[in-house]
Amino acid sequence: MSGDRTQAPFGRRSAAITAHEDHGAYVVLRCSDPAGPRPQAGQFYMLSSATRWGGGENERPFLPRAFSVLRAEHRELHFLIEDVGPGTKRLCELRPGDDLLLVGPLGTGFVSPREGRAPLLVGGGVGIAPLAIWQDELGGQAPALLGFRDAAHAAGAVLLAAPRVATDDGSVGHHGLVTELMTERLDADDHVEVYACGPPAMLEAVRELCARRDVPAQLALESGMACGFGACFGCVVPTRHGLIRLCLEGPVLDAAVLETAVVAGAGH
Amino acid sequence: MSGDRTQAPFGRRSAAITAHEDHGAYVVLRCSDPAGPRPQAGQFYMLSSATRWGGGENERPFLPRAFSVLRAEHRELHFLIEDVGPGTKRLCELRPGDDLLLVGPLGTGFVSPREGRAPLLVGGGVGIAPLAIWQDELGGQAPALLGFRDAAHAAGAVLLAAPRVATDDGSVGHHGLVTELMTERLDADDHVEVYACGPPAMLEAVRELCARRDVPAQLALESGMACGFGACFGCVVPTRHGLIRLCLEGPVLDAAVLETAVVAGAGH
Amino acid sequence: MTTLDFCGIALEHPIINGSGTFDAIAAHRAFGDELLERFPFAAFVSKTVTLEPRQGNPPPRLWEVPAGMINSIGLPNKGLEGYLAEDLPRLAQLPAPLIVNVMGFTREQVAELVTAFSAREEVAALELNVSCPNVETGLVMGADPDEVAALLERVRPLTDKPLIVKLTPNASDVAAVASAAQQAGASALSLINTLRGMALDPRSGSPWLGGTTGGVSGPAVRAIALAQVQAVSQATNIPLIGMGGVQSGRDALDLIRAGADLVAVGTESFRDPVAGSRIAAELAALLQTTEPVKTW
Amino acid sequence: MTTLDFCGIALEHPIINGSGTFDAIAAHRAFGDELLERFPFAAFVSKTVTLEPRQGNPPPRLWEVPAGMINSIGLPNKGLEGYLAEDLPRLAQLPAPLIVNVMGFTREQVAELVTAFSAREEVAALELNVSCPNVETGLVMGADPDEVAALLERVRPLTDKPLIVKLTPNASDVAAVASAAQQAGASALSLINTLRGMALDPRSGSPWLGGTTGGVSGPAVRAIALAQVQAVSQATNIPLIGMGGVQSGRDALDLIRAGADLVAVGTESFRDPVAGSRIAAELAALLQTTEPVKTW
Ligand SMILES: Cc1cc2nc3c(=O)[nH]c(=O)nc-3n(C[C@H](O)[C@H](O)[C@H](O)COP(=O)(O)OP(=O)(O)OC[C@H]3O[C@@H](n4cnc5c(N)ncnc54)[C@H](O)[C@@H]3O)c2cc1C
Ligand SMILES: Cc1cc2nc3c(=O)[nH]c(=O)nc-3n(C[C@H](O)[C@H](O)[C@H](O)COP(=O)(O)OP(=O)(O)OC[C@H]3O[C@@H](n4cnc5c(N)ncnc54)[C@H](O)[C@@H]3O)c2cc1C
Ligand SMILES: Cc1cc2nc3c(=O)[nH]c(=O)nc-3n(C[C@H](O)[C@H](O)[C@H](O)COP(=O)(O)O)c2cc1C
Ligand SMILES: Cc1cc2nc3c(=O)[nH]c(=O)nc-3n(C[C@H](O)[C@H](O)[C@H](O)COP(=O)(O)O)c2cc1C
Ligand code: FES
Ligand code: FES
Repeated sequence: MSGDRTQAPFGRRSAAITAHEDHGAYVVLRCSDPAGPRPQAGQFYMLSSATRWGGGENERPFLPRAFSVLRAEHRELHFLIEDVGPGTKRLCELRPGDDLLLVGPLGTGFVSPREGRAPLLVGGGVGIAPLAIWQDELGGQAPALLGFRDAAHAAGAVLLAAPRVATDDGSVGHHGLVTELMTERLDADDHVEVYACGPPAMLEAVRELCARRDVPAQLALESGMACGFGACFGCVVPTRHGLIRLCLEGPVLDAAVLETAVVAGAGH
Repeated sequence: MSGDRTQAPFGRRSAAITAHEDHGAYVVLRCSDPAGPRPQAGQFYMLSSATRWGGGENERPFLPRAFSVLRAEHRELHFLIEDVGPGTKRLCELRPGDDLLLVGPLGTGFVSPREGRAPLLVGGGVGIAPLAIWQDELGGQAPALLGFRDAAHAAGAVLLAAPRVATDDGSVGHHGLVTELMTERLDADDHVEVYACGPPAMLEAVRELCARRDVPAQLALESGMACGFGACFGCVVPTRHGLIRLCLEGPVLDAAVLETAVVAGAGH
Repeated sequence: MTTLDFCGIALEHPIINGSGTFDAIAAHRAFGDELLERFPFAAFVSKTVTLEPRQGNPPPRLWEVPAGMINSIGLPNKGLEGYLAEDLPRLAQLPAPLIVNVMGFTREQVAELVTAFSAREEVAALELNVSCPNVETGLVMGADPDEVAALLERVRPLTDKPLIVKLTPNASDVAAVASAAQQAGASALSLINTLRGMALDPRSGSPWLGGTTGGVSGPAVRAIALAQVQAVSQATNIPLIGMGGVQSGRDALDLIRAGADLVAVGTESFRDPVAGSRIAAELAALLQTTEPVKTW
Repeated sequence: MTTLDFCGIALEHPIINGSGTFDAIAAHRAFGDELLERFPFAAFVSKTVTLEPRQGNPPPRLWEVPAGMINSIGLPNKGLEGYLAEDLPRLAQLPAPLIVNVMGFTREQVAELVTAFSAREEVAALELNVSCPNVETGLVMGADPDEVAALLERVRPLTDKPLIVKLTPNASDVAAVASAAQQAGASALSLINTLRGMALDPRSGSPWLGGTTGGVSGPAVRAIALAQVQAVSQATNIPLIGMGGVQSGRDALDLIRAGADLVAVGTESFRDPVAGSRIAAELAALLQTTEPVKTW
């Protein structure tokens, strides 16, 4: 987005894990980062484990992995991680006493709602992570609508204040899509600015809904990344102005620049 | 050697670690191998860990590693391991609850002394491993001369019965080379057959000594191995009859077939 | 049990071994008859045979690299006569068809080898290893379309048996070589052989391998193999044997999707002697749930 | 501080970046002035510039492989004009000499690029990326000795600046190409570029990468790079920049022992943005205790 980014210390630094918490299908890792700046909500870090990064399924992971910051307090960074492959699996194994290697904060963060608009947070799955820190920064009152696959995933909802939850299988909260909750909200009052993060299909539904109703939205996207700092040109996503490097110009993008929020190769 | 080898079950099997013991600079790993046959002294196994084989220093280990059997009792196999690189390092990390993957027993074992000759065991460093099981099989009485770098390594001497120890730094036992102890022995009585295993330079000294005195010797050699069962042709050592695959025709060789026991690329 | 047809040879499944990565005679000594009862490959490819016996390269011959290895084995073998006398009778007993891999340093040498094996009914097919220089032209036979065509023109008439040309990956345009081989009468193509690599002794700084350089194999080369198989598949329409870094049914499926008919396992057998059977089973399971067709 | 001389350019240490693997302008946005204060490379090589702007390949552009990655970036860049207007002034501020990497699809395009940069004193040297086909001949410029010679004959007279030819590893005989480049006036050679590789989407079975195939880099290719650097070093006597999978001072030392004068770091910078500095320090420490001379 347009705000001045918080820049990262140059280099990769080691950060001691201070806590590992299980939240249903997710793990929250906390690490101490005394040398790093306070990140902006929506910024991300490239993470790897200090040992045994490599040698997993098919000899991977090799490259670091991108993670939104979930929270940053008391010189600690929190990350929300879903085990979906060799890199996230390895990170989920880490415990206090282990070290992370990290580069960041990287990319752009969310910016305050436009004049006269109230924030509305819409998250799907592990995409709730950047909304947690953003809700904090907005004063803890911003309404949050969160969608999950099932109860195991919905356990992550406790990470935000007073969320309304939807699950695909109806096991928790509304039985259906989070965008249904969002439509309800917009029907009641559409003087909002939407902040959304989640799987590509959800983000695309949010984008379309907002576009149709002329509601501004800031979307935190994902795409496959190798470096996270603009070096590889690997993370491009299509926008109305051509392909842009998501790690540099994003991950938070104004929905208006997107024709679609579906990025080839992103998501599971 | 000439004896009929004990054949391995076809395939790689998983074996639960039952004990991890530290002996100074060495680790003894025990694993249960209910499906495997009782190996011959001098035979070896190709070992890897069931998890995290790979991803170590420089993304290695990739190939399994060869280890002489140290002892085989009660359907358990014992191995003596010295951490010298990424593969041995990973194996030394294993604890009860972890699994080994193993193929074996492989190669040829020691054979009984020729008529009228008493066995004399000569080991250097981690090369004492095959002598321990051989001493057991010979009835526990065969004299053993063992050489080590220092006290930390000499801690391995307890694995044999009544050994005479030499150390390079004189910290334990005789200050000097194990071949000096051996010369002493041969001077006293050379109606022996020597069984030796150790670093190339030591084996070569043993070979020369025996050749000079017409004492028969069975040497357990080392060379870099990829497969251990004759598939890769990688482990060849020079003999009077040309290059032979050590994993198939050895690792125990009659000293008479060797012009030298120094194998290019073996040892540390 | 359904069988599949490869150049007229009936195979029980699509997994075979890469030449030089499994010695069935040695494995029989190590594992006994269980090897024959549970033979891991649908066909057995023997290690490269040359006209004269070869000792191979001096040790060390092996070096481990990230996700793979380098070998400088140097094609040790008993030579044609030794092979015919000692190995062929034993390999004929295997419960799988025999493919003999041969190499010559001149076209005439290859011709002699092909003629000799053509006469042996124990041999189901011949694989030509063309990853060596033709000493008469100085060109690597398999790196140059004209070289490979001239070779096949010489040897194709000498046998009715399937002639598989094993391509080298160290070529500017593997597809062009493949297409020349097809036009000159190759029955099938196999790829990839190892990539040229080197390692230095960390202590001395001089080359580690007795052969100075060697061939890289294993997972490290898998993506390169896949690209070459796909390129060759698009340039030809004869059967293909894909190989290079295969460790799982998933890797085998990838090669099949890229155009391979059979898949060969090499380095992975060093880690697990029954890798062939495991990969065949994993592949069969995947094929039940997936269409192996190329989707582009 | 001692400096070393590379084609008349004074460098503080032998570690530079591989073209296309570090964007100093982007890194300045991400890391601020600390990047300039602790610039990791002794010279900065910019990403390949073409005559016209290019968007590059559609995503996805990345795939992870055992001990490495494949990219199908597709050389996105602003084109000559955009580069001169926007990037050159900023890159000229870097605390390291600037090497501009250029590529053309015809010899005339390369000539135009060389002429344009030859006039700019901010540019210390030019690197020619010859890993693409000459659209007029259909041959990959860097895979064929005659092609590379013809290219250099055309562009060598156009500039006094050092011309570094970046060789492609996807060639039958890299040493022959290298030697042709030297004879036709190359000032130095750099290698290796990425190896052609492919990946399939595990779900659909169709190619994962937007560019269908891509280039393999990282530790997986290190042994191949070492063999090629050694072969080129034996065939030429101009300065060499070695690269391919370098992650440590040890890897850099290996390339130097194989004949490289400078070592470039590519993929490792993605894992650690200051990898260049770390590797330079590790190498310096090793060089204090080891003779880097070739011992064979
Ligand atoms: C800006 C940003 C912020 C993110 N924030 C979070 C977060 O807060 N929490 C979180 O859990 N995740 C987050 N992610 C996603 C996270 O980075 C990925 O889940 C992670 O990279 C997956 O790595 P892996 O090794 O576990 O799985 P991979 O195996 O890498 O699989 C992940 C996906 O990558 C593809 N893939 C499969 N194999 C390969 C291969 N060999 N090479 C390349 N791609 C392959 C497939 O699409 C697969 O579904 C974020 C991503 C971005 C870009
Ligand atoms: C028959 C036999 C029996 C053995 N029995 C025992 C035993 O009982 N106990 C025991 O501790 N050891 C035994 N060994 C030795 C053991 O196999 C090796 O110590 C082990 O393989 C080392 O692996 P690593 O990964 O720890 O070290 P590596 O890094 O593989 O280093 C070991 C040596 O290999 C060479 N080397 C270094 N880098 C590489 C590379 N990249 N590729 C290839 N080679 C390299 C060097 O010479 C180095 O000193 C035996 C070996 C054989 C052949
Ligand atoms: C140790 C070793 C020996 C080999 N010997 C031969 C050979 O004699 N003839 C041949 O055509 N290929 C030979 N190859 C190449 C393999 O058959 C195969 O093409 C290559 O290893 C790639 O497959 P992989 O990655 O599964 O090993 C050899 C490979 C290795 C690793
Ligand atoms: C993402 C990526 C982009 C690259 N872009 C270029 C490029 O624009 N021009 C070029 O000459 N080489 C390019 N290369 C090749 C590298 O400069 C280098 O030759 C290669 O990656 C091998 O080194 P490495 O293994 O250290 O990465 C690129 C490599 C990568 C991984
Ligand atoms: S991840 Fe490398 S440029 Fe964005
Ligand atoms: S280790 Fe493979 S043949 Fe001996």
